[in-house]
Amino acid sequence: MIYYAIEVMAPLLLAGLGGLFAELAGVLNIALEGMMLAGAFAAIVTASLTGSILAGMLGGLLAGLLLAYLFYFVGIRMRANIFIVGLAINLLAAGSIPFLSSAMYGTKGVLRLPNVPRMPGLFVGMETGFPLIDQIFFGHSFGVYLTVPAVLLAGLVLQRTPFGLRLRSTGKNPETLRSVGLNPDHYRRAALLISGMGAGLAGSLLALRLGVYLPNVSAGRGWIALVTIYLGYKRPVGVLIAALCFALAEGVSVAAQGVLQIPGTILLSLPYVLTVLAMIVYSAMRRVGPSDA
Amino acid sequence: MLERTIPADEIPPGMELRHITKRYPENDVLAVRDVSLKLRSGEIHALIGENGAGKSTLMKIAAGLLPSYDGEVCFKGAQVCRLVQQHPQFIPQHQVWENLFLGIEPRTRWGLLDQDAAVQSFSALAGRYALPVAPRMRAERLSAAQAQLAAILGALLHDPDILILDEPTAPCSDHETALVFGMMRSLRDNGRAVVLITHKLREVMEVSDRITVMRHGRVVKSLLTADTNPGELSALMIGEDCQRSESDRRFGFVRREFGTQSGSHESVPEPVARSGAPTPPTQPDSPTQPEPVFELRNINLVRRGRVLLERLELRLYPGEILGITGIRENGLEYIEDILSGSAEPNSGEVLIQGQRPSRYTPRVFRKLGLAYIPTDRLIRGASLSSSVEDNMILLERKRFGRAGLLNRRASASFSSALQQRFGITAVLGKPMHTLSGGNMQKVILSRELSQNSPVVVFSEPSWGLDFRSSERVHEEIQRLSADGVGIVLISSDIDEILSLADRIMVMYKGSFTRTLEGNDRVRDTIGELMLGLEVEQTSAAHEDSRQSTFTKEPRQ
Amino acid sequence: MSRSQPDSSIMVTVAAIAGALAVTVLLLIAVSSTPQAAVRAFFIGPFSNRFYLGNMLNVFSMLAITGLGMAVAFRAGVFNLGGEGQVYASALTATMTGLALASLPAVLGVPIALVVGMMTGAVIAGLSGLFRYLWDTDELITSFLIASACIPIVDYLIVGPLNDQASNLLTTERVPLAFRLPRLLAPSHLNPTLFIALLLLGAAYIALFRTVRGYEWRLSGLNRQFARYGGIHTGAYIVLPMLLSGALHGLAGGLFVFGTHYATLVGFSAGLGWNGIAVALIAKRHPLGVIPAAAAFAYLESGARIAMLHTDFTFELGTIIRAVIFLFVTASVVPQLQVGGRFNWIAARFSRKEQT
Amino acid sequence: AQAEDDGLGRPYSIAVFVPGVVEGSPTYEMLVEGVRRAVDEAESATVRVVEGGFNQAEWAGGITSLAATGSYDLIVSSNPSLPEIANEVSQSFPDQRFLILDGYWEGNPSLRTVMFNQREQAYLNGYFAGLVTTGGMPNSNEARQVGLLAGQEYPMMNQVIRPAFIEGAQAVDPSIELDFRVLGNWFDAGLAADLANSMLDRGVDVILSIAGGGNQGVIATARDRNAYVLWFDSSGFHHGPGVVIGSSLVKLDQAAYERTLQAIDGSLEFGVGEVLGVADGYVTFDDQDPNYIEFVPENVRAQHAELMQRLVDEPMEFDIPGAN
Ligand SMILES: Nc1ncnc2c1ncn2[C@@H]1O[C@H](COP(=O)(O)OP(=O)(O)OP(=O)(O)O)[C@@H](O)[C@H]1O
Ligand SMILES: Nc1ncnc2c1ncn2[C@@H]1O[C@H](COP(=O)(O)OP(=O)(O)OP(=O)(O)O)[C@@H](O)[C@H]1O
Ligand SMILES: [Mg+2]
Ligand SMILES: [Mg+2]
Repeated sequence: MIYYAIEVMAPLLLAGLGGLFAELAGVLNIALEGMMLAGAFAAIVTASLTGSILAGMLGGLLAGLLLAYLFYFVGIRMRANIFIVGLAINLLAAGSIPFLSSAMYGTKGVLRLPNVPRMPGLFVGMETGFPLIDQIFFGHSFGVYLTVPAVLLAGLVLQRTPFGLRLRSTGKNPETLRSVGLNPDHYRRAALLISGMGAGLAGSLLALRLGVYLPNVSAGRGWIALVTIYLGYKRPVGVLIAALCFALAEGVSVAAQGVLQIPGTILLSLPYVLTVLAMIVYSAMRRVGPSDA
Repeated sequence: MLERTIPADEIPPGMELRHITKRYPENDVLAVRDVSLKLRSGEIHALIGENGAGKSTLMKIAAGLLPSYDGEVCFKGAQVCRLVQQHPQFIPQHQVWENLFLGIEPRTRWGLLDQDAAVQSFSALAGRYALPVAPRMRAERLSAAQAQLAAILGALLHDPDILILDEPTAPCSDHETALVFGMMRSLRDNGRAVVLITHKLREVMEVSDRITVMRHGRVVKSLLTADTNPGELSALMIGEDCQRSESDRRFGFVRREFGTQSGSHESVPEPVARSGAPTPPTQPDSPTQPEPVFELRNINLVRRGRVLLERLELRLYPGEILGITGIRENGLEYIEDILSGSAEPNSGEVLIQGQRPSRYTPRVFRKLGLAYIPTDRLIRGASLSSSVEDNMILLERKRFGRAGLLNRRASASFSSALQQRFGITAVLGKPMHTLSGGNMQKVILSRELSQNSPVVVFSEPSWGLDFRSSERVHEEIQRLSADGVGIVLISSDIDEILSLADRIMVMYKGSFTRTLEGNDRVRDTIGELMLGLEVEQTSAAHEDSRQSTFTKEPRQ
Repeated sequence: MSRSQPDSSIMVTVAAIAGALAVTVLLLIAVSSTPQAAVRAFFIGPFSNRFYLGNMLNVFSMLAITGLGMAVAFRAGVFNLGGEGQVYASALTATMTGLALASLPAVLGVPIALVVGMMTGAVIAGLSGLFRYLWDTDELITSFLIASACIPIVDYLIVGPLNDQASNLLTTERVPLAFRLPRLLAPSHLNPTLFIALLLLGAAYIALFRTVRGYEWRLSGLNRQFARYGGIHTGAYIVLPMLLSGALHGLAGGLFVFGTHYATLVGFSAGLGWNGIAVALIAKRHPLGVIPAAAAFAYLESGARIAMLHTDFTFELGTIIRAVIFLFVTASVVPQLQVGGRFNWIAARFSRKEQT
Repeated sequence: AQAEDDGLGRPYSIAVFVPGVVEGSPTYEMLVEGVRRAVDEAESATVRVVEGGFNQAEWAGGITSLAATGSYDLIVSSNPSLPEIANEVSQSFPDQRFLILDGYWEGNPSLRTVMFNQREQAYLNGYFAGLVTTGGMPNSNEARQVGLLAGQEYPMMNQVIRPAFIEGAQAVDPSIELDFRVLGNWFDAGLAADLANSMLDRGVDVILSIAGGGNQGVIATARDRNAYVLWFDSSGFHHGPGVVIGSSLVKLDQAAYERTLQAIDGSLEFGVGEVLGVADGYVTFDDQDPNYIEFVPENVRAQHAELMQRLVDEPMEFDIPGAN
């Protein structure tokens, strides 16, 4: 179960980390879902055209980037309401992918393309003798191993670079940036583009793992990624933990379907319930914690 | 025509403003009207004028912070112009250096943030100008005065040729004011141009070389400080059309202010206009006295392991003005929170008119009869995006309810009455953020004073007010006290405290050091108490133990 | 703030809508093989007969109620992201109450069932408000999560224990005939919900802008610290708006059952919650602004639906057109002046929370 | 077909109402294909395909709109729930004729239904799964576990498919157990993959996947872990050669074609519902596909062919859920 949880976690984490940048820059990116979907579609198409997994991931990333730029242009440059722009981008992805798919391949349904390579696993078959460690570290699909550097990189960029400082300042108070002659919109744009790349990449992992694109393959994971940002208290490591928690919660509900006599449909709400509980416990602990007596 | 009044001297101009006109389209206010002004290097230039005269607007234009205006801004020799805004705003969760180095971050070889370099160069600068600010402190923990100093240092980091300070000393005690002045002089002596906006004529006379007076968006006159006097200045600010009698009284006030500055050790005369006021209780504890309207008993406040307030005792009687002063970071803002019900003490109790509040919220305190003018105007004191009227009726909202419905006609006439009474320049239907700093404060005052509460807590009531307004506030305070209202006046302005308060309590490191009454109320004594000098003499042993709990500034 | 909106923003919105419609027409022409028919069906279809007109008005009434449900929460500075689940769950409880009270006269049974629906929505949303009040958990996220947790449970109940065995639809049993609200433009779905919605909008406008409580409500949303300073019970204005928002969504769910479908079908309320958010934001969180916003929305939905039935207009095309209109509708070249800069409202909400 | 008026009266006009989206749904593709073929062959007929979307609450409105136009001689659709909707709409529009496949209704003179014996269909799959899990395939394991993944729970699933599937498996070996899981929707292939993983962990080696797009997740997992997948309703071998090893078929296209043609020439009887099964040749198992022949051992294929013959001789009773 740990093994699958880590596989499930990877896309959530990448999308969540990207979303974290947007969030810290003060832009609530609810379009993660649509960007993931676009990433998934583009990944399959490019992987099929090139026969390369890496190219597929790049394609997914670019698709996310494209939508993110649209988000920036309308939401930031044209000052539209970012929530509505987010909804619009989700709709745009949901509407235009079948449209393109139908035009390009004659189907709006499952898109099984020739030449899509299988996602390679790394460290397959390695063993330490401790099953837990093996499950965590070995044999995962290639994309999973991107997540650790991604967390470190996100932490480094956000906390230790001038860019990160400016980006965080943008989210807290854009006026301060303006008053020192910087344009907050640049940082919002950068943050959005990063979130687009994260979500696009996450989408590509989802699709390449399956080797096909199918409608709605993101299935709400963009929203969950958004939740991990808050649950992770807007820190990269926090997002990692939150994504893992959610993946484990999903793992529990999946496993429970086979064991418990509770109807499967009901168990589908388990991950959400567990996440709410985690949020409450966390906030309540912060409340009584060292802050105030 | 104004230019001719300025002697054609040898000082090279740093910057010249030519025929500047600014209209705010939002409320259609012509804030600056055809103003021309030279800011010379090696000179401290004071810009004065009543609230809403257009000082801040003009200087924002000079610093390039307002995009649209008519006229020309020419740099002559100078390159960098920095403005320290009237209400400096920081990102509260970020550290001081992170706020100030934004945009000019030092980098390591790898392009990463060089925190150590930033902290070092900040500390060096702070040392050079003797402005004590800890670079790694989180900005939310800065007191208003510290924030002001930090903002000034932030401007200095850019090594400006022209430094504009918009009411920098408003939140500062004498001590901090002296530090700021020292910094300004040292800049001037290095050939920089410094502009000081202030309402305190004493400061103008003390530090400036040249003075420009603004009124209704126009420059009334520019003159050399040496050639003028406070009387002339205030006449210029108010305008010739002003009635003689009124300006007479004002001169009296101003002169007294100056008296205190030079006349060091003498005790201050009884405040003016106390006719009809009950004599303040000389022996508060004697059984013949009335019950206190407000009482603190052994209040302790601890947050995040830091002792902020310790063993506070306070008794306020009807008709009394109780002054609380100190350097702000020695606990003035925390006592404000305790007095207003904004923070719950860890131990001890508050009694309002003899009643214990059920909860420590402003709501309960107000129900028990408290009115409160906060230091923080922009967030706590005002809803900037609401209309001025909505800001005014906050406390009286129930009065305008009829069967739950809000009677807009009544509330409008109520607000325009307040506007008249307090001389507020504002359009009632427009958002609060269109007001000048002083007018915002007047709105807050008018709201609280319309309440007829038995207890009023004023915190820094005259910050940012021109002296006509601040005198009106002072009159208001005295009138209230004459009506038997108990007043707590928290102020870091010693002159204000001295001229108004019957008793003065001085805070130092979270405790009241001494209560000064009658003839004890001497400027220098207060100054020493604020700095903790007398405390350390009188109760050195006690102080030791306290210092151990009152940790300095934890890093981070 | 209580005054009417500035005219310029209305002009900008009108221009944006015109732009969006132009793009829509271009899309239709480019994609359809019978562009004329598609454009006609899309734009004129909703008014072409009483069936379509009635259905459009019915969609309007539902969106108006959920949009209002969002607007009242936004006005108090709280965010309810769980409308979708709240509508769905309350529809189910209202249906079940209706079925259980079948023996009662309709004048009693229907209101009771609606109240049960409202209470269901209020509890689901109110929990998020309560959590924020007690532990400062972000209600935006918890409301989304709680509602998401409700959806599978309701799905299960409809398919499982509460399923109508006599039907092959995934549905509960239908409420008794007497309980069904009368149809106004039969055979369309239009029913008295329309009047209820309009009444609610008017009432909400008065409550928000003409009453003391409304003043407190709005002030808590604009500047919570200021409101608290002024003696307003700001904690109450976190929980109450969530409760009211949930109750309105619950009412929408109940009315959707008693007025439109007479039963709860799996997934039948899909979109009411999300579209409610969009309606509220396009309406600039103003109860009266909800009327044009919901109307525009209902019009587009109906147009797309009709074009789909009568031409080669596809489902995705409808989605794309909706997206395009969203992209246009709140965009403006004129920067909106707001407190602390020109950033838009959602961001302002978040940064405001940071500061406290 | 000639669409224009040729003097013999206006052409016979048909609307196909698809409760969902055509592309990507094999069943609806078959429906449309069958009707189109009939229209093409007829002297004078036209057809319009209308997609009703996935929200079943909106289907009634869609059908009503079509009926309200009065311009269609016949509305064709396919879904177990559509007969009751058609029945209701025909109260308002009694002249409107309906042909509903994959649904059952008797007694409405405007309504003709064609139902397929899904019990037999699920039984075919179950029996094949039983053969697989008891060692019929190279990757079969010891455990006697078969899996069924459903997109959602619905009456036909709970009352017919699920029981018949396990019934079929237990006909091979009574000790076989069923691991039944629900995806909750018809698209979340990621979750489907995890559910399949979890099933395989519990010893399942063959899964009947009836989960729409979710099937792809099951295939991905089965491929990674050398397990087997069964397909329902259409031939699914091409989705995963060697992984998908069995497909039960419903010849919906055939039925649609034949009944539509009858409707056009006026010979279709309305007011009745028919049930077509293995014996009629409309429910079958795809034993012609090269993948089937390549990957499934001869003896398994033979055993399953026997079962088919048994069902032809002895059709199974079929209690249609929700039948009026
Ligand atoms: N952002 C703004 N939008 C609209 N009007 C403004 C704005 N800022 C200032 N004003 C108006 O311009 C006029 C001049 O304001 P300004 O802030 O320059 O005055 P000031 O001289 O600095 O006053 P104070 O001493 O009170 O700070 C005032 O009438 C004020 O209401
Ligand atoms: N400090 C408090 N903590 C919890 N609940 C409170 C508090 N104060 C008041 N309430 C409750 O809030 C509700 C409204 O309070 P109340 O009627 O006293 O307010 P009001 O002064 O009439 O109006 P407003 O609430 O607008 O100030 C009451 O039910 C009261 O019990
Ligand atoms: Mg000013
Ligand atoms: Mg087996």
